[in-house]
Amino acid sequence: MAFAVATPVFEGPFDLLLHLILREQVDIYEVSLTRIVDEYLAEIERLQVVDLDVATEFLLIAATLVELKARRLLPGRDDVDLDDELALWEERDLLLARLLECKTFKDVAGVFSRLADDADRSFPRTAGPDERFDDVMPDLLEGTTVKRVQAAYVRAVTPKPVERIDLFHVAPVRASVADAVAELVDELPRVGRITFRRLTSGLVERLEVIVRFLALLELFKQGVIELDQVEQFGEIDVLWTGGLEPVAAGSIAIDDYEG
Amino acid sequence: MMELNEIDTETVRAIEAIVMVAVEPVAPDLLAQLLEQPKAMIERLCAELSAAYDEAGHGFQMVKVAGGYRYQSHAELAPYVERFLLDGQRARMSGAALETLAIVAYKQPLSRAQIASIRGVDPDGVLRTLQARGYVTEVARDAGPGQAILYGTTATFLEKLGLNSLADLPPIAQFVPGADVVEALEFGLRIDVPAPDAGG
Amino acid sequence: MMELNEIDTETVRAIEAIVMVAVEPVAPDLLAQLLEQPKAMIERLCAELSAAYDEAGHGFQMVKVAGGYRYQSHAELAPYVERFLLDGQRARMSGAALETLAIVAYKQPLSRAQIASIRGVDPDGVLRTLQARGYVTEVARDAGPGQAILYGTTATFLEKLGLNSLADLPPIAQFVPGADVVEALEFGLRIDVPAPDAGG
Repeated sequence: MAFAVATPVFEGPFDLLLHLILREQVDIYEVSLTRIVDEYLAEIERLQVVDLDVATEFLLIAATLVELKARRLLPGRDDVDLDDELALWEERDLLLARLLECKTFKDVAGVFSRLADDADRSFPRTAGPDERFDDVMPDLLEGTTVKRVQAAYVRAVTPKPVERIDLFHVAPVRASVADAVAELVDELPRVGRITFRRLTSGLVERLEVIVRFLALLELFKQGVIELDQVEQFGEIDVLWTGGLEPVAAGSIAIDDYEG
Repeated sequence: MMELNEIDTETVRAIEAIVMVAVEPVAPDLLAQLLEQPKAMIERLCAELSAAYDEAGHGFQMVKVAGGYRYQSHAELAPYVERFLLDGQRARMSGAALETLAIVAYKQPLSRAQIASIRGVDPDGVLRTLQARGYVTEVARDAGPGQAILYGTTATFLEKLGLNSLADLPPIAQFVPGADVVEALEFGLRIDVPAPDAGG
Repeated sequence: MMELNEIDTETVRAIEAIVMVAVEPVAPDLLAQLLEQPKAMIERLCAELSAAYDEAGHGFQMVKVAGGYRYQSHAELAPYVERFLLDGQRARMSGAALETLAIVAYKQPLSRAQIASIRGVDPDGVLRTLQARGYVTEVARDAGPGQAILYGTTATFLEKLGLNSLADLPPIAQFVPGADVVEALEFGLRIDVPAPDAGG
């Protein structure tokens, strides 16, 4: 059964992002998008031991963040398409609106929690009528068929699915971004240009695909590859720009993900 | 309310709260233990409380029944209560009650604890309703230590369902999931092909 | 009890008797019908009765929850009642459950996909838990192509929060983040004009 998995701390991508941004609220001008994005990605990496669907949802937001960050790193580029520029702003505004909505309901949830706590301190009377009224009560079995009794029995003895962390679909793959980076800096200089689809065609687990994608983002950040996607949801082209000299994986500085 | 000192006031309020949520009459012994007051004092306060309700002319009473105290509607208001029970309550049996009745029907004789272990909840209130309606009754005592009361269905139950005997209840074995399925559910594992004849 | 004329006294006593035997909140409409009195009068008497209990300092209350009146123990006596019920500690809801409930409460009826887009995560498991506990239910089908199931809150939800109706929910406007939060978020996600020392 699909299972709502929260990371040890965060329920979802908005939850995490809100936390990363708002914890600095004392002095918002200390907030650094770069740090937020890095920490966000670090959190996704931790997610690989949890639930794939959730990791995917985190990743969707990560893509927007990385785009925002990339744009900020290249403020003076003249070749920026105006449409792209507008699309990015739109995307940012959308993300902002969703964060605000999410924050709104998080605050409501806090109020609900207090209401429920208060209500839980009072216990309703459920005793019902006493035996003096036994004869007044209508026959409760009126219209009940044997089949209903049989069905009720089956329902009663069928074990209820116990809600617990379903580890079945969590792959025992412990691929880390660092490992994937090491593989890529070995492979990419030899092939030069490759599509993301081909790069991941041999991978079975979606998790491994996601980790590879994160590793590519890391290499992009380090400036040794270029990424190009001609159309939305289209093929992603990966171009190695790090030169022909073999690069030691260790020389690619992976950000300190401890945040 | 009544004229009381501080400790008594708190104790009386606690008695009211506990008896109000109780499904069965609450014994003064239990109240004394929960409220950490002498039993004699609890008895005195309950008696005073009961008298105070009567004097104030409430539509309910606190009475001592079967060795314990409980709230009940005042006898004078019985016509209204009866009208409510006839018109106001849904006559249909609740899902919980029907499940409990079904368990008793198929597994009798069995104890309250055995019912609880199957349903996962204490069947106390539900059993009382089923007994009050005459569908279920105490049929024996467990031979083991504790001598738990064992329950079974009544002739009324068979009559209402139009059955001659319990042997006429439709068999259930083929519908009950087998041990492998149960285990799979419990441990969140997947089973590839459920055996078609996974009888219990 | 309260100062009342004769008809009112009889009506109040009948209300007390009926609510005492009820197992779920009793709607004023039903009381009005059973007691053959105008609903407005029933509402007034119930409110007065409820206030009179509080004023007298009883250990129980009569409150309006989920559209009807019920007796319950007073919150101040919770420690004693919990001791009595043993399992009186009720399950607390998780943050995810509360957030999902908040969204459903204010935006109902709405689909799973709409919940997902607000929370940023698939609400499947949480929704199932909320449905199992009876706080949320399927209320309709979307008229559009996929005919998505639309969810809404239940009377049990109102009881869980101790609310009489959805109208008692605090207005959503008061939860919209303030200017400081908006500013912080905008700054955190700003695109242009990187500060020279912004790093990265």
